Amino acid sequence: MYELKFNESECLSCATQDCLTRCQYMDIDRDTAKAEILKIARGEDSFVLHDCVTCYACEEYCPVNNHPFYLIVEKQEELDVPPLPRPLIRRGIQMGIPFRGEPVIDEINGQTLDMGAFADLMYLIQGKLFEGLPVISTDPRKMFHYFCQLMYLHYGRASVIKERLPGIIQTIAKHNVTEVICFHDECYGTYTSYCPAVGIEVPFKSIHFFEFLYNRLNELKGEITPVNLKVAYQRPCSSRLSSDKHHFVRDIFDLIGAEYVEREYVDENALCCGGTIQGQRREGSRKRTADVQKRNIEDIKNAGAEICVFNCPACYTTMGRLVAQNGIRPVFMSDLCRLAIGEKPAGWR
Amino acid sequence: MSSILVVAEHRNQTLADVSYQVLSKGRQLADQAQMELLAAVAGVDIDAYAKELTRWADRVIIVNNDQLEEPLAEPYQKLIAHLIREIRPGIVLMGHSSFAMDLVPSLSVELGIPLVTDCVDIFWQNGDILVTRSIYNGKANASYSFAQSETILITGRVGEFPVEEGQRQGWIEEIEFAFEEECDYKKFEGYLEVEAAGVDITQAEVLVSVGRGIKEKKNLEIVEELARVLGGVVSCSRPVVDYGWLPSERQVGLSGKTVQPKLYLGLGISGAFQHVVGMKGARMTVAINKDAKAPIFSVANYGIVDDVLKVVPALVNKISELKGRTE
Amino acid sequence: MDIIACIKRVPDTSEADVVKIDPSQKDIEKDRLAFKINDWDEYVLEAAVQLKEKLGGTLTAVTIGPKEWDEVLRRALAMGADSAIRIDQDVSADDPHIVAIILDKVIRRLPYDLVLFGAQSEDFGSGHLGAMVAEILGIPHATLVINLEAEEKKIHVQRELEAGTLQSYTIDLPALLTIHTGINQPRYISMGGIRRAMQKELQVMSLSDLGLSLDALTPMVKLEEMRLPPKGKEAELITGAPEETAGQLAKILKDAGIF
Amino acid sequence: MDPIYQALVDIVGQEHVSNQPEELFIYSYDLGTTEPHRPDYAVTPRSTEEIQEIVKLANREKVPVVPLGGGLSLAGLAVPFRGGIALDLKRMDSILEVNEKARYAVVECGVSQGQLTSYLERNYPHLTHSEPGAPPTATIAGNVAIHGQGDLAQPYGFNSDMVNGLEIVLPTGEVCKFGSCSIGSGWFTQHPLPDVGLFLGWSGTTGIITKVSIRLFPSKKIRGVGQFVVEDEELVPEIMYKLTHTQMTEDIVAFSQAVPPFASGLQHFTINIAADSEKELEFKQEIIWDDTLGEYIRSGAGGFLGFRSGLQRPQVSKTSDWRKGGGFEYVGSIMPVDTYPECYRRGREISERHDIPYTVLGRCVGTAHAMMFSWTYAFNRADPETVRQAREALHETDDLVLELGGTIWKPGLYGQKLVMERLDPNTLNLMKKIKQMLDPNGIMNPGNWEVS
Amino acid sequence: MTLTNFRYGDVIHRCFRCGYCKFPINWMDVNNCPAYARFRMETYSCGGRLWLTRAWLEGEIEWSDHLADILYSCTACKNCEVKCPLSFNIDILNMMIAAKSEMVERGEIPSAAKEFLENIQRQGNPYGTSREKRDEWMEGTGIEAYQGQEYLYYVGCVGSYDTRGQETARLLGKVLQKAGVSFGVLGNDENCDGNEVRNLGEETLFEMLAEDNVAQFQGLGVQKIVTLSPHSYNAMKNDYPGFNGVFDVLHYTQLLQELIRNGGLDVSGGYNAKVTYHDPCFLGRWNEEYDAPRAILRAIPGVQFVEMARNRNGALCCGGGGGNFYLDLLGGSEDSPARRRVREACETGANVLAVACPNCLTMLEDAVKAEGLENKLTVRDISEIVGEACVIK
Repeated sequence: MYELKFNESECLSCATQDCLTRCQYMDIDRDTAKAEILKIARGEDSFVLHDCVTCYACEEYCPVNNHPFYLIVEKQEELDVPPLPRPLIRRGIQMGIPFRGEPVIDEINGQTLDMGAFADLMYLIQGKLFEGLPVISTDPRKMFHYFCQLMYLHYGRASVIKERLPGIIQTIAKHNVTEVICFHDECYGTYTSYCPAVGIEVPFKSIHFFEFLYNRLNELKGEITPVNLKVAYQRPCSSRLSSDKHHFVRDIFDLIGAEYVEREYVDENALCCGGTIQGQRREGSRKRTADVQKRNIEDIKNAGAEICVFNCPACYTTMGRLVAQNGIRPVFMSDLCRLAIGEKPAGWR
Repeated sequence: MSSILVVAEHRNQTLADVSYQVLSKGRQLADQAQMELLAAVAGVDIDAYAKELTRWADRVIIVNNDQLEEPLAEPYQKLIAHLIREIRPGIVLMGHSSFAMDLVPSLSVELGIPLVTDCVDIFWQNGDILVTRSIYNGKANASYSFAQSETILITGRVGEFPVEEGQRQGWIEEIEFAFEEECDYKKFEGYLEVEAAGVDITQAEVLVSVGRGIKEKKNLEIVEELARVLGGVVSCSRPVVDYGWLPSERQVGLSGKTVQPKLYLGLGISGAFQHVVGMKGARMTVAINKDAKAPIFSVANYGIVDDVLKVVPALVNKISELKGRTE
Repeated sequence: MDIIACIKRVPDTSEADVVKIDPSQKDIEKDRLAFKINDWDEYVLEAAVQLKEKLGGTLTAVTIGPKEWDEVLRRALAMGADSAIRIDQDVSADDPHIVAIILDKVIRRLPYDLVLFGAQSEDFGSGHLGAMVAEILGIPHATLVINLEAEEKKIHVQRELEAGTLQSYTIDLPALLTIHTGINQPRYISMGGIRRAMQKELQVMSLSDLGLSLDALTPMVKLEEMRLPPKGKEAELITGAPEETAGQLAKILKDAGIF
Repeated sequence: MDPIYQALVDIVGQEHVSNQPEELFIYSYDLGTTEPHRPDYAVTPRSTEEIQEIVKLANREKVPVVPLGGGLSLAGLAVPFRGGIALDLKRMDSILEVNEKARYAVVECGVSQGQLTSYLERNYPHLTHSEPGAPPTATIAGNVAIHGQGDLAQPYGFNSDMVNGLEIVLPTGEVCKFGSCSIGSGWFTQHPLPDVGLFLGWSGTTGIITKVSIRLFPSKKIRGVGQFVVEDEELVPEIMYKLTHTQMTEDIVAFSQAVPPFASGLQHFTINIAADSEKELEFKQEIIWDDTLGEYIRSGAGGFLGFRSGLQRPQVSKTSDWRKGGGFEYVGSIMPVDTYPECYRRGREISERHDIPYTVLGRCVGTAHAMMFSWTYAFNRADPETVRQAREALHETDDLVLELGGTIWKPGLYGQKLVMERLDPNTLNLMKKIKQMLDPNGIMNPGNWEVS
Repeated sequence: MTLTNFRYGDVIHRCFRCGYCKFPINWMDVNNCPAYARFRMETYSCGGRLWLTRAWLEGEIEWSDHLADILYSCTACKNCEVKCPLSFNIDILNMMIAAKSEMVERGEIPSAAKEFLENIQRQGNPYGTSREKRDEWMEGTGIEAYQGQEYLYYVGCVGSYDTRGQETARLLGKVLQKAGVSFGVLGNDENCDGNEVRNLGEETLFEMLAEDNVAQFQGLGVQKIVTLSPHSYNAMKNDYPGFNGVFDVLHYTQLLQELIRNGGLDVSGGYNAKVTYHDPCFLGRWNEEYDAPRAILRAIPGVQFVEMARNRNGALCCGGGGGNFYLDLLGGSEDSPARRRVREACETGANVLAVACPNCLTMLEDAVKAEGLENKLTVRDISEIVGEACVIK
């Protein structure tokens, strides 16, 4: 089966132990960090396995790309340290089972946009940016056939991902696609980070949604009117798996005349929207979530943002209303881009 | 031309009105051209008819034969063909009745003589007889002349020719006529009179009469309501019966009833002559129709050019108001 | 039962003000009028199709007219006619005698038990073509038929007389009937049906195909002149919005002692 | 002309009677598996007086009368088994009175649950009533006639326990009132007059309810749903017990179902909580999730799925589309709460045996005094085999209810038979006498509760 | 017929008849299906019609005049589609239309529907009035024939022929003139848009109309269309692209809203009235344009705007859709949807009921008279209100 490519010696020789020392949810010094990560690597129990909020950040922090987070997940499963109550794990795993028949496979023969498990957000895919672009997974009833499964990293169930993901990849490949623009960071992370890390082959090239948007905006440059808005970006956990594409956020902002406001929880220092923490449903999760969200909101407010842009639907769901209640307009990145080319954003609230 | 022959039609012990009408016209044409006017009547016990006819005709030909008692096309075709051959009249004139419609076309073919039916006018012009027909459902008139022919056949429209009192005292001539064989391929089975169940529209003082302008059976409701406030009865034109919206006993017109109410309120009725024939006797006629050029407006005393479905509800309200005030 | 239905095409003159007399005074101005199947002929086709549905056999629709008249034949085909024949000749204003002679020639070439005509046409309305054809064919006829029941060898019909009286006959086949409105409820002919009927064959014949020539057909009556009817008296018109006209009328009726 | 039809026209007017095949077809069907039976007439009356006339006519002509409200019983209770008059009461749709201070509403029999909900939301936002899980088109009168329960069953019991008074047209045509309204007082209580509870639970066989006074309850500003999940069905009774002990919930429902897959094999609780302020809500949440259910969360046996403000009524009709078949029917029962695990397991077996995705649900009635437990079987209307399977499963489930010591709620004909077989002979005899006395001609919804 | 001919044979049995299709904006009553509101028999509800259609297809019941009336009493108002919680809801109206198509193909449709369709076949309008009279509405307006102006102003049948419709057609023309909009009309060459034809199940006739209209528009170089009627708007916006007719289609309220917003139309003349607004189905539920008409009304000084209890996607249809402004299968009762609607409008205390559709205008105006509410409520098309506000006589 698929094995995680993890190199213990890289950790042994690591000077920073950024993976754990930079963790925003656990306070760990360098020595403890080294000891714990090695314990984990060797299959021993560690408080890290219990306390991890599964925010993916350590994947980005690791200076040598040694997949500390994937490792944590593997070990949580091996040592039976469930990151959330068992019934919820079971429920979550069952959630991804497609049950409404097979999807319709149209031959694409080229580039496509993959909505993944967010077919019900098709309304965001409108206007000039997406003209002529074929889309797969447009039927919410069939969307779990395109569900990248990476969510189970939050559930301590790498085995489920490894079991199901090849089938999902096959379904996408059946469309005869060469390039897949991933609507969600998580799908992009799946195909460009997780799959190589565990040795799953991906027969198509994945393109990050922001990269796509950036390129399209460049093509439509003549139609851009600067939006002149102060915008905060709420970075999602899955973006940690594609940190090399994160620069497109600033690039897009520059292109459309949005001001990328300076906030504390920005870029590598981003703070979870609270969804993942809340999702753990452990004792205290409710209060912890409230705390994280409050910090995020205060931060956005302090930065003077008029708009808070999201790319992850989960973040949008968790924080959107809260943001709006604080007088800041929540909006999806694609909608912000549409605004710049004079279109009416579909999700304006 | 020698003579004009009018063939009279009777049923149920009555000479048809239209026979009197064409007889009057025949008299006038004969007088104008100084021709003899002949009338023919056949059947059993027809002496009274014959006597009646002598007031117009110079000569009345009677044929006593029980096969001619009912106005049936086949025996009459034989009789009239015989009479034409014998008498050689210049014009044969009949009322444009259902009976004639079944009869004259065959007769004209059998004898090879010209025929114009349903004429609204018959007149002399430079010694020739000309006729006028109403075409395109009354929206135009056309006049016709005839090719040279010893006899021509004309039927005259019901109600078009006023009956003028006959002043003559013609004489009666009985002709023997026998059928060589019976007609076995077309058997007359009797009459079916439409039952007068429930409502007798001929007795009503106020008739609210509807035509296809009410569009839909359901709209009869509001019309019934109008009839109710007016203390009247709902009648209709032919299409309404054809659509099955009202039973045929409610139909006014040629193939329905002839009525003479105090008020005749025509709703969405265009006023084709077949209808007008049945209601001309109304003392007051009001028409409501969307089509300003509808012929009904030339029969009516008052007219409103509008959609009946808009006017009628308002009319119900106004009448109820006025009634309320008096009561 | 083999049926022949003779039908025609007429201008829609249901609105009085669309009728204008052509400068020749021999015709009305037709170029901007809409055309349709003769009202009575719709009932003819419905009656024919119902008989065919019930008794089997063939239904042939026949018309005499120029190319545009195919339209009514397409309707007939859409409704269920098996074949359609058009005699390519404009006879619409001619003496019905001539038309009868032509139709006789067509009908004689076809198998038939029953020939159906409309009781009259909306344009000239002389109402005698059918019975003339019957006489030439030498078969019995009944005009103004309002009820019809067919058996193998004979039909029972009721003719409409005046004042709501019906006259019943039993007639041996072959026979010819002219059909009156109200005998049935003609079905709607869908555009899809008409489009599909475009596939069916439509036979076009000339007078010479029938062994006839127009010169040999001498009319016995001649159209002299067409005019608009003289203006009769006109009703006193009440004008205004419905509530106003209704109010005025109510008052008139009240003053007249109607209520 | 049919004289009965004519007489009905005279009573309610032409437009509100039909003897056309189209109406008779529609009114012959229940939405569940019950075989259709055609009525002879469909009638939609507008007043108590019209209903009286119809019932009197029916007695004269010995024609059955089958009243229906929403027609959503799913147990065939409004199928005209013996033909007759299908009496659709939905035109009787006036809300006659809301007494704010005494917290009750008087409604005509055609008023739907949704209509009252919506009316209260707009006019009395601090009052609510106990809404059943049926589509909101279900009527209030129909629901009390079958002893329904709603989303306030946990604190306040059956909806039929909330009845303050009734107006009934008896099978012989007289109008009777019950409760304080019968002595000319307001409609505020059904007690303490001599008990004549002859109409609730009789499924329209003893008379036609024309008016109902139903209790209303406080509607707090925030009403929301929390979800809790356990894997082990054995935990359900004790969780219900503990939750009811808090006296802080409005509705407690436990369910498990095969579709969608995430719910399969798990026991989900939906727990309704209401509060007038964030403070109250937080307090209740702490008591419920942290103090009461905390032990399950700590042990990993249970998980809290979150709390969402706003009550969304479950759209049960979606159940009908599980097999893309437009149909489902369920057996409802009133059971002791501790039978939940057995109900779940046995129900699942029955479903699986009949190749139907299982769906079971237990709603707490009172402070865990009982639960309404239901087993739902979806079928495909276009596939007779699945209808047959569902019908068999339903019958087996009726048997199961009695085997497990429960009672069948609003039983269909099969269930009624089972219940009557087990009924105390003296009770059955009394029912016979009552039915005979009230409905001497046997015209009221015949086929149902046929005790004689 | 069997299920095999029917395109929705695998869907139609899926209706459970739960009744959500009858709801308005909330659950306040079950009368938002216009046909059900009118007759209150289950047969007339959306679910009833679906079950009956299925029974008919399966041979359980026979075709009858009554069945045809029941199906044709559907006004295609789309309330059911919007309210049905089940996933096949997108097919509900298609199923109804397909059932009507079956009736059309068999020729068995209500007589008024037959007349309606034959009139369109013959004269290009449902009234059967001559094509030659289609331009009578514009007499003396100085409106030009279309010859490459920016907009084609498509008037539609009701605007061209109905007396009341003609008034609004003229006024809208004048408003557009006043705003300096470059536009032209087709006059006698305009043909029926076909929207109702499609809803009556006469698919081929609709196709022919659409093809002809698209060809005509393209031949004239039309790019932008503004319509008087939401029915035309719907057909041209949503259906014509299927016939290669992609135009920039606006309902006139959308154009007027834009003109008012950018200052192109001065409405400072104002309109002093308490106004409520009735959403036409083909603008509202069919095309989700709820805001433009409201924005116009709110922009006019003096307008005091109030909402009816049912509004936006919960609005009650006037009963005129699906050809019923002509077929009138829902008329004749105080339960007729139009009469219910004007009573509801009256309850808001408004003295003007604004509409944005000539069909609604005639339906509701007649209902005001039938209800005897003339002294309390006036029905005005938004074009007329705007006309007054920009001081056009």
